[in-house]
Amino acid sequence: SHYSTDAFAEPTEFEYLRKVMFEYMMGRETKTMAKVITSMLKFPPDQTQKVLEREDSRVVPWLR
Amino acid sequence: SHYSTDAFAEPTEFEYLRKVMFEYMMGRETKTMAKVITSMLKFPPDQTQKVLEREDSRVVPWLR
Amino acid sequence: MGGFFSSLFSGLFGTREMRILILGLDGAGKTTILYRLQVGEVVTTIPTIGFNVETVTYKNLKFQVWDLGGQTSIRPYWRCYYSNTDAVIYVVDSSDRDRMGISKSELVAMLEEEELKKAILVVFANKQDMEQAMTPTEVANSLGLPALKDRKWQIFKTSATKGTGLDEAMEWLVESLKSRQ
Amino acid sequence: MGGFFSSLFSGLFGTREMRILILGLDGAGKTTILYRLQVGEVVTTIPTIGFNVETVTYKNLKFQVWDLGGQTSIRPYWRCYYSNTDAVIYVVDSSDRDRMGISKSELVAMLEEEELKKAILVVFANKQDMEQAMTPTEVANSLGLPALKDRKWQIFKTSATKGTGLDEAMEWLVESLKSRQ
Ligand SMILES: Nc1nc2c(ncn2[C@@H]2O[C@H](COP(=O)(O)OP(=O)(O)OP(=O)(O)O)[C@@H](O)[C@H]2O)c(=O)[nH]1
Ligand SMILES: Nc1nc2c(ncn2[C@@H]2O[C@H](COP(=O)(O)OP(=O)(O)OP(=O)(O)O)[C@@H](O)[C@H]2O)c(=O)[nH]1
Ligand SMILES: [Mg+2]
Ligand SMILES: [Mg+2]
Repeated sequence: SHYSTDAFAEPTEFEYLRKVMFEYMMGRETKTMAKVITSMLKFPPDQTQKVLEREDSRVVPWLR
Repeated sequence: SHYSTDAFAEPTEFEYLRKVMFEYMMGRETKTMAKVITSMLKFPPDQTQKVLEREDSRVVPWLR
Repeated sequence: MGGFFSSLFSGLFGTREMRILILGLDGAGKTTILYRLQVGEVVTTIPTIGFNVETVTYKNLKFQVWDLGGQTSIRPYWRCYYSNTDAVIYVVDSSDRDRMGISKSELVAMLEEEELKKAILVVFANKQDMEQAMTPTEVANSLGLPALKDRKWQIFKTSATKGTGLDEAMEWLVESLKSRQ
Repeated sequence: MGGFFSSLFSGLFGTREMRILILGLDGAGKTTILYRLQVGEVVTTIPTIGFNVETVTYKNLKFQVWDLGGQTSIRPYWRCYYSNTDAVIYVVDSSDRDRMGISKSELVAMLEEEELKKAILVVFANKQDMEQAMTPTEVANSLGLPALKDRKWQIFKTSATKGTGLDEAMEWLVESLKSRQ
């Protein structure tokens, strides 16, 4: 998990992340929001993949 | 949504957020993770409340 | 997704909601345009740190329209929204001659993305009400539009605040989307 | 949650999994302790930026044990994990005299939290194998433990790397948790 540790250069990015995060947590457009979040937080590729795969199967788990 | 715009002082916080975010997105211990996320990103109180209420009712929506 | 089954699906159950992105540099007028299209009024805007997304109905077609913030530091995240996009409305402040080059680079980078390969491009040469505004032809040339290959595009002169030009542009967009299906 | 119904529930269906937090300054030995308890071995650690959570079984009781990173900038988020916590293992590097005051302030702040009101406190005066280590009594006094009110607590001398003292401490914790139920 020691991938990149660059923090945000700008407060705009911080506010943007908060906005996107809120939408994600409220369950809105989660796939798109997940892309932004994993990109902003610089998730390593394997984690990004896991998260996006999970988004794709979002409807399924509740049927299991 | 113009609440606080302080970015992170330290790369440690950035990495910490990434870790917590990943767990949240993978659906693990989401209530606790939600508390950390709303706290780190300095969500305004009303948004924090909405998010945590949604966590409490996480099981319910799928039954509706 | 998409393809035969989704065409069949929309044929049987009504029209699929189209996905449109409004992109362009900060201050170009994107948010003003979104709400002009949705509620027909000029709203007071603040810089968009995040996005606005609204359902816009035009000529019986439903669009999900995304207006993304255009500030430098958040432009890199536009690409996260490209998937399944039917059209891009690219907004240019025609009076902002200094940044026409930056606007061009962002447009070029965007059009190179695989996910937008089939997206229709409508450029709004906005703020035509301003004295120092460049003409649509000048804007088109500055952005390198005439050189575009394999892209359905058109440019329109608009003033989001005066409300001029938007109807023509949307008319063209709707027809293009229909004929593409 | 908790209260009558959960007691009934655990009475009928086996024991509820207890929630334990391991807290303390960075480098105190929290992660080393967690894996000592779980797998009985000394693992190589790196500073925890985030947390580790493991299920530890001890004397037929199941614990969900959370080991939270202790670095200054992430300590403020400990409180997000307090809800429903049955016990806190507070780990102190007994050889780190310079930071005993900081360790005390963090402990005091933690114990003031409403959500931890009923949590049992076990202090591990860790790194007892080191020459300059303070005695458990010295550590207890530095942390102000004798002055604690309305708190079930105990201190143990431990060495996570040598594996000494952990059994006694866990023994006490298990008995305290049982008698509290
Ligand atoms: N004169 C003139 N001003 C306009 C026009 N369209 C928008 N504006 C003004 O330009 C300013 C910026 O408009 P916005 O719609 O907020 O710009 P934006 O593209 O959404 O900017 P970001 O959210 O920062 O990306 C506002 O003051 C608008 O009123 C126009 O056609 N003519
Ligand atoms: N000599 C000695 N070293 C110990 C003892 N316990 C842990 N250590 C060492 O102390 C260092 C830090 O241990 P960790 O378990 O990573 O510390 P931590 O409390 O998890 O630190 P953070 O994750 O940063 O909060 C490691 O090198 C451990 O091997 C002990 O009892 N004696
Ligand atoms: Mg805007
Ligand atoms: Mg650790």
